[in-house]
Amino acid sequence: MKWDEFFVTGDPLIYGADVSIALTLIGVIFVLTYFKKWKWLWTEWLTTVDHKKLGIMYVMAAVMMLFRGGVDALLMRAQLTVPDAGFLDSTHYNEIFTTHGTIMIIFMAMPFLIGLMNVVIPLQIGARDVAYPFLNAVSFWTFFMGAMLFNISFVIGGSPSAGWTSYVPLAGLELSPSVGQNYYLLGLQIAGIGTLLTGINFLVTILKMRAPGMKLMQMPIFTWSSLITSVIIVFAFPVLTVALALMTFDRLFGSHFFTLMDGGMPMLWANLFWIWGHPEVYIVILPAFGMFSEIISTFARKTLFGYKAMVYSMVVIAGLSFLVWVHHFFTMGAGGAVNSFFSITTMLIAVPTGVKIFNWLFTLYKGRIKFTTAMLWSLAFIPNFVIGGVTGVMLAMAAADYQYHNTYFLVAHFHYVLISGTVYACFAGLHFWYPKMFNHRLNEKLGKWTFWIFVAGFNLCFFPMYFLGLAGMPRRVYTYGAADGWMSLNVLATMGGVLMGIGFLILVYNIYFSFRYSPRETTGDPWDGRTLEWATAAPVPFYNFAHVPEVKGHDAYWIAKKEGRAKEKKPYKPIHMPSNSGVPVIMSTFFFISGFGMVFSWHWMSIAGLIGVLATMVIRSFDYDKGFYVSVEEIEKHEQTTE
Amino acid sequence: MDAVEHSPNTPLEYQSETGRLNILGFWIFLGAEIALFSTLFATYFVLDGRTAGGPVPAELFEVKGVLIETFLLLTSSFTCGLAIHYMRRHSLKGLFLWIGITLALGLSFLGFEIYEFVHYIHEGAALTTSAYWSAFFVLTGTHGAHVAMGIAWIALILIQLKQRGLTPDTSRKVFISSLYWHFLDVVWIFIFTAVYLLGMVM
Amino acid sequence: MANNEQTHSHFPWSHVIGFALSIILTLFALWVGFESGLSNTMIVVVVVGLALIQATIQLVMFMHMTESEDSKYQTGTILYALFIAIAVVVGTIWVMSFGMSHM
Amino acid sequence: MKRIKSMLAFVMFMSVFVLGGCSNLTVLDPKGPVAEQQANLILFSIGLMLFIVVVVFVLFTLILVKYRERKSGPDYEPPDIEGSTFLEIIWTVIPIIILIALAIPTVKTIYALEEPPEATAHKEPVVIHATSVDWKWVFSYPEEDIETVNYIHIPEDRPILFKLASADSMGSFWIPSLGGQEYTMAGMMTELYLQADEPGEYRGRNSNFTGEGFADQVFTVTAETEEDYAEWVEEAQEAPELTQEKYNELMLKGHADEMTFSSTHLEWVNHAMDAEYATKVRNGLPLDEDNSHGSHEDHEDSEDEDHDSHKGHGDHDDHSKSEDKDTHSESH
Ligand code: HEA
Ligand code: HEA
Ligand code: CUA
Ligand SMILES: [Cu+2]
Repeated sequence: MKWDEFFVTGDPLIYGADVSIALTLIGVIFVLTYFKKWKWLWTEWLTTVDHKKLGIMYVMAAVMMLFRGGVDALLMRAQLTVPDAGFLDSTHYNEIFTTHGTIMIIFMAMPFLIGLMNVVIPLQIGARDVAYPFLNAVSFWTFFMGAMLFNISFVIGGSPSAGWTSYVPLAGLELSPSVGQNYYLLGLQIAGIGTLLTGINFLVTILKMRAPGMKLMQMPIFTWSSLITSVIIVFAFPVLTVALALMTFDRLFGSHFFTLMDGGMPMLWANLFWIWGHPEVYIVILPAFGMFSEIISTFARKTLFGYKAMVYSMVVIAGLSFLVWVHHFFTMGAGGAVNSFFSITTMLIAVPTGVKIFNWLFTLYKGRIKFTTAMLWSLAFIPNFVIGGVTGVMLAMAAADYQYHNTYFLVAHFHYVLISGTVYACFAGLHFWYPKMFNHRLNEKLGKWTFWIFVAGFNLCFFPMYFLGLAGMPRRVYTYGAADGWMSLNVLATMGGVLMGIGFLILVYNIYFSFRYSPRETTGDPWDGRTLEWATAAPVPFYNFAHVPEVKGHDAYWIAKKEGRAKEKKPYKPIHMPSNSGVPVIMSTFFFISGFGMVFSWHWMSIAGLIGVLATMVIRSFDYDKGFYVSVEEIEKHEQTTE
Repeated sequence: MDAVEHSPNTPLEYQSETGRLNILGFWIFLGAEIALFSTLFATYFVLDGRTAGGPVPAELFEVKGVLIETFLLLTSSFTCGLAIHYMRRHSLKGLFLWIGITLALGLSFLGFEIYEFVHYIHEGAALTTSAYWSAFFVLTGTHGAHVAMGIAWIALILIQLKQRGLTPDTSRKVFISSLYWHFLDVVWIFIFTAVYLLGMVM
Repeated sequence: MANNEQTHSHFPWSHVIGFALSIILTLFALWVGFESGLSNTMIVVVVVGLALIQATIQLVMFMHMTESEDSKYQTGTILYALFIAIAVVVGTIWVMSFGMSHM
Repeated sequence: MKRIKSMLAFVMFMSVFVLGGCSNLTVLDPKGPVAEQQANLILFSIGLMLFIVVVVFVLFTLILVKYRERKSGPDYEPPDIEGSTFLEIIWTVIPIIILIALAIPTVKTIYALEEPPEATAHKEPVVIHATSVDWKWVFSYPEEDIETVNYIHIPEDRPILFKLASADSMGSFWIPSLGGQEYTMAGMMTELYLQADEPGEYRGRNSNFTGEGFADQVFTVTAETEEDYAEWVEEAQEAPELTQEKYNELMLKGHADEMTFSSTHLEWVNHAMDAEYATKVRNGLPLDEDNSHGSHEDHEDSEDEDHDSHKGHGDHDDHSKSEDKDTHSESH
């Protein structure tokens, strides 16, 4: 391989990116060195196993990925605004929508949600950490290294360009010989390990680490949604692991799972991909549902309407989510029986989802609705998601889907559910739990500006796309002709995209502004909250709870406040905490090295990386570190400063 | 607090909080493994018969070799169970003996499997030959790789046992690795049935 | 918590029985496959059924799935995994067997 | 609140605009019975969905207006309502009823679309093999012995049976005015009935992403009267024959102009049976005589075949290409 093939060359945009990446790196290194922060970085962040810090790192990485994916989106919108635009050529456009889709779903939506889960779940169930803090760090670092591996494809070797769904034969070696597709396979594989571990970790955490007295049916609803999401993760991700591995074998080792030659079966990829892919979309929506439930209940000052129905409906969704995958390829001609079956199972999901929608509405009913930023996001979710959901049901009607499939109607559907579901939830959750992460609130005024601009932009961008779809505009075309008559709606869409971009920039400014000027929290309960995370002090001490709280029902903290138990004083006991470890970040770096080697088929490098991974595992296995105890004096010290 | 909660009868591996957490976590991991192998089986069934004019399984599979592999693994699962039995009687010696036998059986299973693979490749059926053989090698190979990992892992645990004796920590590790080992036998039962037996009969 | 290990101090009956059963079941499956003369479909059904029984024996008798305070979670996990396994395997075969009829 | 209302207005406005049959919305402006069934299904579902959307939006707006926190209002502490079995049954049952109302016509239409359109079922369908090749469309009329590239002519009021396949990447054959799409796959055959009710020019395209040249992988469909069609067929039959060399050129990645030939490639390859053809052409591999190699058709008998094919592709080297062709032109 020559150097000019190794680095992506010949495009001013990419040179610009090269320069800015290099400058940022140099800047970061300089700042860290100048302020002598290397040690701080290592001990406080890189080696931490504290769920709150890992959560914060997840969220920060996700916001960065939202930026990257968003820039991709705006580039696409720029190209599509007018017919026959020459801003991007076909190859670039294809790379951009591929990285946009992949990054947004795998490296933005999921980590954002998992980040908030990390921050909140142990606090909500009155635990001091997750069940496996060390594994939690491994999860984060493998996600991070997987994401980085995927992202460097942009400057080294070239990006994948076969869509986030990577259908073969197109994504096979024969038709996509460049290394881009390898980045997709290995980036997702490495990040997938982390996600699977997260699923196991949160499942056990929620099942086993709840505060005494908290029965399953008394868990906060966000905890429930995380539990169910974890179940889906545990059973869906192995399917992706296998699918990715098989394609990797095809591309690197000459096997014939999905090839055109020697009996391979390309459609099998689509089948396996969607067996994972459909549950995946519920992985990114259920935690969102959970967050909306918490926020709506808090700011309506009412307990959640139909708590049990909310739980059961999620259970039903989780079960059904594994029985609908074929709706992504109704047009494969699998026959009337198959299409009818999967049409009906898909439609059925509307029932439990509808139950949730109406339960939210009736939580608001007779409430005292306070329009905080977090609440605004949660409220806007309801009408917007219903639009996305009912158009999903329209897609589920196989006979009609033959006309919608692969068009902008579909693009509109999934942005409606993904953005008004997942992204709104991330923003809502970010505003809501921000005080728990950084001990100050985000500025409400700026928050509302972001909200109105983004929501307006969102609807302006994606509503016209339904009509573009009905007008016959296929997805994934890098341009169209003037005669197609698709321009006016595309102009609207681009304007909407720009508005969303502005909204996002205001959010970023808000983060900075609030860091500088927002008053620090004193009570730990800024919103008059209902669940246990609001019972922790401000800032949240690293051991979370000085006393393990006692739970007497759903909305545990609300009840405690009403009964006047919120600020009880009891004698402290020493607290056991896990120790930090550098192993996760090092192990994940070896994963990265190994993956990078595989991308370029440098087998010495991938083997060396794997040996590194195994070595770190062995080291871990021989490590009998049992953590440490926080003494009573230290607890007292902490509790005084925070009271 | 652990000591108070549990009677002295409680097996060591369940006596610590970590022990209980990790064992449950490992069961969930096994659930994920079931999903993983299911996907491989599904792939295998779909690609079954797609030999692209190359060698077909029925002419290469042999009952004898497969039965030997099966009985080796079945027996190793049994001896692994005995090892746990002795561990629960606090007999370190029995534990070492039976785990040692388990590992030996596992290694011979691997030996036979590798021999089998080499034989197939020699006969012109390799990973790259056709879709069918890709599916065959990846399904059985993933199982084989798990067995190899299991052997290495258990060997590491044996070293730790030697260093530390039976403690809640080491017994937890032994117990979890035994779950893993039995699980590999479960997977093999299905490989035996679906790949070899049906492959020869159909 | 369920402490099933009365076997602690004496002969490991459950292991031995489990082992014997799995050998018998394996040989029986072999017989069904080669000697029983059943139709192909029946062979598949019976043989897969036998494999499931054997798997259950391993899970319960060797792996102590049903012991410990978490047995319901453990059993639940495995049952849910079974649901996934069936959905994935049967579903995939069903969906991917299309097209054949057209040719 | 204003926003919500204006959004509602927007939705209403847009739906009126759609239901009014704006001719720009190709999918809702069907030119044949297949597209028409689908358009009807779509309009029916839009109706039901609008009902749901309106119910939710109205409830939502009313509740937000009524129960918003008022600065001046009384200090009101909301009641904690755990739920209501009655209400929950209502909003489980009504959606189920709506879904049944959607599912029945859906399933009916799914099955209906597998057959030729009812009204013309008595007529003999025109059979056209449509093959997608990166990034062009090859059409074969086996009965008429015509092959075209990137365009077709069809008679009106007669069912057309498209037999779809792909030479390489998976495509999707779509003529929105005439009906929904279906995938084209190598080594697979899918079938799609379409029909045009009136003469006209329609646009067809590949709608499943196939890489660099995807956006321009389009073709035109000319629907005309039986007489015009017959005339076109005769004209086309005068065109030169398609040679295998010429065809193999088409197998290379790239676009192509419209072309017409008076023989079809089905004489030497059917991509629905042979997934490997295009790959072999591109890599200069020898082309098989029996094009069953690698397709499904030989699943069962491959076991019984004598196993000299065993040795894989290398052994076919001695068949020279020219020999291949000779045998083929004879065998058909
Ligand atoms: C967060 C992610 C998310 C969510 C929640 C959903 C939810 C749903 N999706 Fe969507 N979907 C995607 C993300 C998501 N989807 C993505 C990313 C793709 C495309 C991937 C790609 O190809 O790149 C896709 C594609 C997709 C397709 C494939 C279309 C095609 O390729 O041609 C289909 C088809 O059935 C579908 C259906 C549905 C349905 C029925 C729901 C349901 O769950 C919706 C249920 C909700 C409601 C219905 C609203 C509330 C209910 C009521 C108010 C009650 C009353 C309602 C009725 C009785 C109808 N989706
Ligand atoms: C959670 C997932 C998610 C999210 C949040 C988004 C967000 C957006 N998406 Fe995306 N999208 C997908 C998931 C998502 N998308 C997927 C899965 C696909 C399918 C991919 C495939 O086909 O394979 C897709 C495809 C897709 C397409 C279709 C491409 C095609 O088929 O040809 C389009 C077209 O408009 C689009 C647009 C947008 C826009 C405008 C946003 C906006 O919401 C983005 C908001 C914008 C920002 C947050 C910008 C922030 C940055 C700045 C303000 C910086 C400005 C500076 C410069 C421009 C230098 N997306
Ligand atoms: Cu599958 Cu033909
Ligand atoms: Cu889906």
